[in-house]
Amino acid sequence: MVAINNLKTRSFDKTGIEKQIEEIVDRNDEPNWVTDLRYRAANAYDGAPLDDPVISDPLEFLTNHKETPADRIKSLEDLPEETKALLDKLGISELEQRAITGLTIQDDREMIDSSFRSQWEERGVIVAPMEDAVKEYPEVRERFSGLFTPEESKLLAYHTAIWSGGIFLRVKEGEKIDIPLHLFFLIQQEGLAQAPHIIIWAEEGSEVQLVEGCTAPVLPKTSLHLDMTELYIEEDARVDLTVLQNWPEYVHTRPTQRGTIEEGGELSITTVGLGPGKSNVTDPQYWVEANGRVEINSITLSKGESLVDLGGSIYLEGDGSSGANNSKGVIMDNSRTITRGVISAEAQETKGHISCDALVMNDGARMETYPGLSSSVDNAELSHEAAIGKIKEEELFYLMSRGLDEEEATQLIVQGFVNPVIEGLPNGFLDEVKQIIDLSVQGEM
Amino acid sequence: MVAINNLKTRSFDKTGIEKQIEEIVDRNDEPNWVTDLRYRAANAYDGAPLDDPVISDPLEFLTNHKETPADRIKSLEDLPEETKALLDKLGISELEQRAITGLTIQDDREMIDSSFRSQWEERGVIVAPMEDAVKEYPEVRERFSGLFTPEESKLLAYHTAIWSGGIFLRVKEGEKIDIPLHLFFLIQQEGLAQAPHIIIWAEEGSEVQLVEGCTAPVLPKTSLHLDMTELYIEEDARVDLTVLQNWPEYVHTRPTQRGTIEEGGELSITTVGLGPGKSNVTDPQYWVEANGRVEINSITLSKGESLVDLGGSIYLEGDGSSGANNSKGVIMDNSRTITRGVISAEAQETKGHISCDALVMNDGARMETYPGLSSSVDNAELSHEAAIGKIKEEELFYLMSRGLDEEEATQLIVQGFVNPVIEGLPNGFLDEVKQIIDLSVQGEM
Amino acid sequence: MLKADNLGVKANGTDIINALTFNPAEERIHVIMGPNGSGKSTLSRALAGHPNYEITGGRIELNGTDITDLSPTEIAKSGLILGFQHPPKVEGVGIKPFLRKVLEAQDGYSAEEIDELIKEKGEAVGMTEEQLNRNINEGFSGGERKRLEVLQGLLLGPEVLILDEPDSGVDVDSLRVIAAGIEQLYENGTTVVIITHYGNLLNHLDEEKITVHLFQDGEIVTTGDSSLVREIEEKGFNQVFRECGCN
Amino acid sequence: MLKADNLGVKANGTDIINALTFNPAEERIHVIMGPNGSGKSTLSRALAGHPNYEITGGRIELNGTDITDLSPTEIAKSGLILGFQHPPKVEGVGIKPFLRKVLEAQDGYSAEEIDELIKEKGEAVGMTEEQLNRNINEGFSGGERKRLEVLQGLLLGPEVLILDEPDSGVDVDSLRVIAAGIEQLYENGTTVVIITHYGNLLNHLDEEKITVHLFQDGEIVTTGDSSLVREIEEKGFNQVFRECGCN
Repeated sequence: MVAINNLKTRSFDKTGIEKQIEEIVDRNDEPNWVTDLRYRAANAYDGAPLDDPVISDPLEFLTNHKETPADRIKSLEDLPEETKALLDKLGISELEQRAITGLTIQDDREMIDSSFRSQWEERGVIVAPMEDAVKEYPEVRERFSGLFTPEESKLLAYHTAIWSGGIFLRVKEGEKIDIPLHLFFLIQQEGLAQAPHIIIWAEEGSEVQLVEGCTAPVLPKTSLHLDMTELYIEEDARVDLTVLQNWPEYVHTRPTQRGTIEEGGELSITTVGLGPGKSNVTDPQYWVEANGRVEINSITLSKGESLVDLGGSIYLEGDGSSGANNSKGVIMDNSRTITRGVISAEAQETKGHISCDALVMNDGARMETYPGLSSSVDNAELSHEAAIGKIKEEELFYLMSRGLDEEEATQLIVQGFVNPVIEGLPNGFLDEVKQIIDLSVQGEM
Repeated sequence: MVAINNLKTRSFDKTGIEKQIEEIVDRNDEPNWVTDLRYRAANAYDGAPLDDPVISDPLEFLTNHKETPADRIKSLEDLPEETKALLDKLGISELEQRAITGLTIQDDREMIDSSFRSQWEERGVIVAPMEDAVKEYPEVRERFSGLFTPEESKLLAYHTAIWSGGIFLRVKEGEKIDIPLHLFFLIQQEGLAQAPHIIIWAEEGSEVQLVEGCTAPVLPKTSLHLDMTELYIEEDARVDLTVLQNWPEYVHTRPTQRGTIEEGGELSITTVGLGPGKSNVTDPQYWVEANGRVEINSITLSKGESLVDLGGSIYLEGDGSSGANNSKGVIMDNSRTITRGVISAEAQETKGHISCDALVMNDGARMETYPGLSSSVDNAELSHEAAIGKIKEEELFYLMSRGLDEEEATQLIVQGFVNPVIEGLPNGFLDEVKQIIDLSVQGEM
Repeated sequence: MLKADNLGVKANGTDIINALTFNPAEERIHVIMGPNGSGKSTLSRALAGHPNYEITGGRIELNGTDITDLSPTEIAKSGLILGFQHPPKVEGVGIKPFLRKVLEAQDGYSAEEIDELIKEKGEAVGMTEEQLNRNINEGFSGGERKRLEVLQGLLLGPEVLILDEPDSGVDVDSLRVIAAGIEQLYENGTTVVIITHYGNLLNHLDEEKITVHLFQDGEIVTTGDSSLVREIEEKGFNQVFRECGCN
Repeated sequence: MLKADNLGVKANGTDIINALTFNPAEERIHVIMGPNGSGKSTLSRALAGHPNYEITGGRIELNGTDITDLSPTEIAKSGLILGFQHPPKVEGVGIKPFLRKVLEAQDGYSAEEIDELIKEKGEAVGMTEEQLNRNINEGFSGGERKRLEVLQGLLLGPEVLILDEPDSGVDVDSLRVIAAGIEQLYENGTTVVIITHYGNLLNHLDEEKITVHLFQDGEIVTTGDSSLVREIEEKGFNQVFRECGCN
């Protein structure tokens, strides 16, 4: 990763973090261990390394926020039109809409939570806003920051110091949840931080399917979004997580995912990046125990001047474990997209596969891929494949020679390209994704 | 590349380089421009970067040499038995043997050169020991260090300061040489340097096939070998270069290759690494003009405690240019092998492919691959694929169930694995390679 | 009615066709035969507007309209459809959604009618529901690919359908089905132009309806009835060309 | 003479065969039929010594020698050869160099004799020189792969040859050639054991020479002549098993 590090210390920034912690603590009345962790992280900030291709000083974003305070969303009626429309398309009822968007709406949280949370609790699922969870569920303490330390990097230190929002989700042992659980993160400015913290914990033998939406309709210009997801997949548990990202062009996002998959567990994450923001840099890490499996699928539409840099390390630590990292990109305008998945085989009879396919739609759009495979055992099977190219002329001619115009033909081909990744998505979601793809391609023609 | 840099300056080392230069200059009576270049490089040494996974101070090898002076080879009879045997297997006549080994034998160079060189000159090929070439052919001056600067790295500075040996090969315009030209580098200690400099220059429309052998039977323990090959492939010229490397276990090798391929030219390099030495780190670079093509093929047998780190950057700079980087590795014992080919598409309608296949023969042997593809145009076609694995159990069972024992079956499979890379080699060569593979596999059983 | 007058075509910088005139009569099945490299496929791809084939001279007319410089889309909409020699796979694009999109462009079809039509014509060329639910040419054998080309012809019912080697890489069953499709198109008034190397397909067609054109070096050197095909099969191109004084 | 007594076989930790006794008489062609998953392939792979199949009990004898715990190499050298159901490709390994190496292990053959033999037997199974010059199973269709298995049987002339589904994925021509190979092996004294799902192959064999064994749940539930095959084709396994009281 090309790093433009800026290690100079700025004393007023330190004050900035501490001031922000004070505001959050005042508002939340959180347990001491949470506050202590915040201060530990604030102290770690200066000494922690920073390896980011764009951001040289995360604290710069503190001051920007102050200049443009945002409107608060207090009820469903305040939701931006496009968000409302998307929720409708997803076939989510108004009651559920209030519940799921309510997860990040502080003002009327109590009212909405009670019905939403008890509804899920009956099915064996604890789902709670993280601010509440740290108070109500003692087990959160050992899971929070269980898969990372704030000392690892400036961004993680910053996140840990000022996190707010996010959810705690725990699926009880053996519970198999047969309807998807929608988690819609409508990020709005709350204090000065956009740093939700998410914990997903699937107990032994449980199964759950999650659909997570992330958007930020009311974010101030040029802001930084730092979310962290910690995933604990216990023995033989199975979690399917679909993430829809649609960030506005002026947001820098640094989502972090960390997950452990215990013996026989399975984690499948599909990320659909329709709007990557100004820059989107992520390097998720997964540790997989015996016979466990992790699968990362992503589709990215890179537009405008975006920089997308997708890492992803899978450590196959248990015998018979396996991992896959499949990415597809449609690269447009002057955007630059880099993929660098790595799979390390450290145990017997492990299997890993990395694939990267990209359609480069115009000159000036830049696609790079640097996958990595590493094996230290004699019976692992690791493979990768990649293809960067344009739309095949013969396919385009074929479709056009049936009477479709160039735009229609291109849209069909691009849809076909992303289809294998998105075909499992809920119907309304799928239509939305297809429409965004069609519009993006149209913009290119 | 993991670098263990050691930037402290050691004044006695500087003296070491200069002393070595003085010895070479005294012996060679070379033109001023060569000597000036040596001193420029010696001056650049301290300030030049060093990015090497093993060697923290190249000058350490200076002192080691002094401790174990080697025997000099003065005639064919002094050749080590195995080298003699290999030359015989290659079907090379005794006259030719004297000629080709003679290229690095200083004492009777004049006598052998005259017949060998005039023989080739009749066919339109200038081939001369580099020490002679810098004196005899003024055109060497503009080609020597034309594709690199000594300031780039400590290793290149060191090479440029103390180079000795090597050859200058120039194929005249339009000449198509239909028999392969053997270049056998029998590296022996000459002064304190093992740093031959090779220039291969194929003029417009010419064609030549080169077979280069590298071995070092009389090198002192733990020595460093730094050769540099500069390749100039002019318009529509075609060069096929096969390099056989068989280094003893205690040699560190840092071969450097740089090449330009002009419009419509083709360069194909096949490297057969039967003995990579203690460590073998190389990062060749090629620049390819319109409709030119470069193809790098390699097969590496990594054994013992070897570290092999194969880079390779191909810059597709001209429209319609193409490049391929195919590597195969048989990874044994406690060796570690890394491949990191990169292809950058910077012009229209370019094509690139990287492949890496490795058979990991036992636990503890380590294989890693980090290829890179980069495209900034919308109609390049880039792809890569890799597979790291063991011998397939079903294939082994198949061959054994016909009555072959496990060793025979494994040898057949490993030979089949490397076969696509080596099948174009001259027959005697091929048999030799197969025999070494069989012996290596036998050692593993 | 298709008219190509004094046509010149260049591909990859080389002139393949120099001054070709080809006016296939309506209500006939036209067969174009000729040695490899004589320009048959070049003609078909140039007529359909492939961007890699440059028209260097002359004029192509369909029903009196000049289509020489039109895009592939416009040529198709004007009523000329090309059945490919090597129909490509299109990853992730289902046959049905594709055909629906193609047919939606034609007036007067409802969504239900389209689905019904695909089912009916699909059966006519022996394509199963499972095959029609796949992506375009995904996992298709040579014969299945060519059936899909004929199916598209049947669905679109164009003025002119050019089939480039509908019989290569095709088994006997597919050959029969493809021939039946061609007969049906003929009955419905489509002018069918078949490019082929062999007489096999013609065994399954009514020879009375066939006009044969022999191609050499980018020109039609002779035109005749189906007996020409038998002659070529017996004697080979060289001798036939020699006898007709065409070379 | 092959004798499997009271054999138990485990694969992937599951017991597939528990107490099987299978003593195929010499000078016969034996056919093993049974539903999917009944353990037919497990038996064949266990007999050939596949490392993934653990023999949990009983004993396998070939001509009086205990081969139960021998390696695949030793079993093959003792005279039992397995023709694979899915013969793998082996990258870069030519068929001829492979067969030469295999035959060199057998006494009394010179290099010339080996090449002559490969050519002669290759012709017998209809494999062209071009096919024999390829790498093992590279670019081979199902039928070609199975021909190569029979060819190896013919070259090695083993005491016992087990052919696991020599007729699956095979066209009619290959079927005929494979049947002819089996007859030739029989004539030369090899005990041929064929595992199959269908009667097709048997149509090309002399029914008088055939003994049929029906397999279910890792056991031979009944043995009879070729009429058993017809019965199964008509009634299916379930009814035949019911009628013989075997289930």
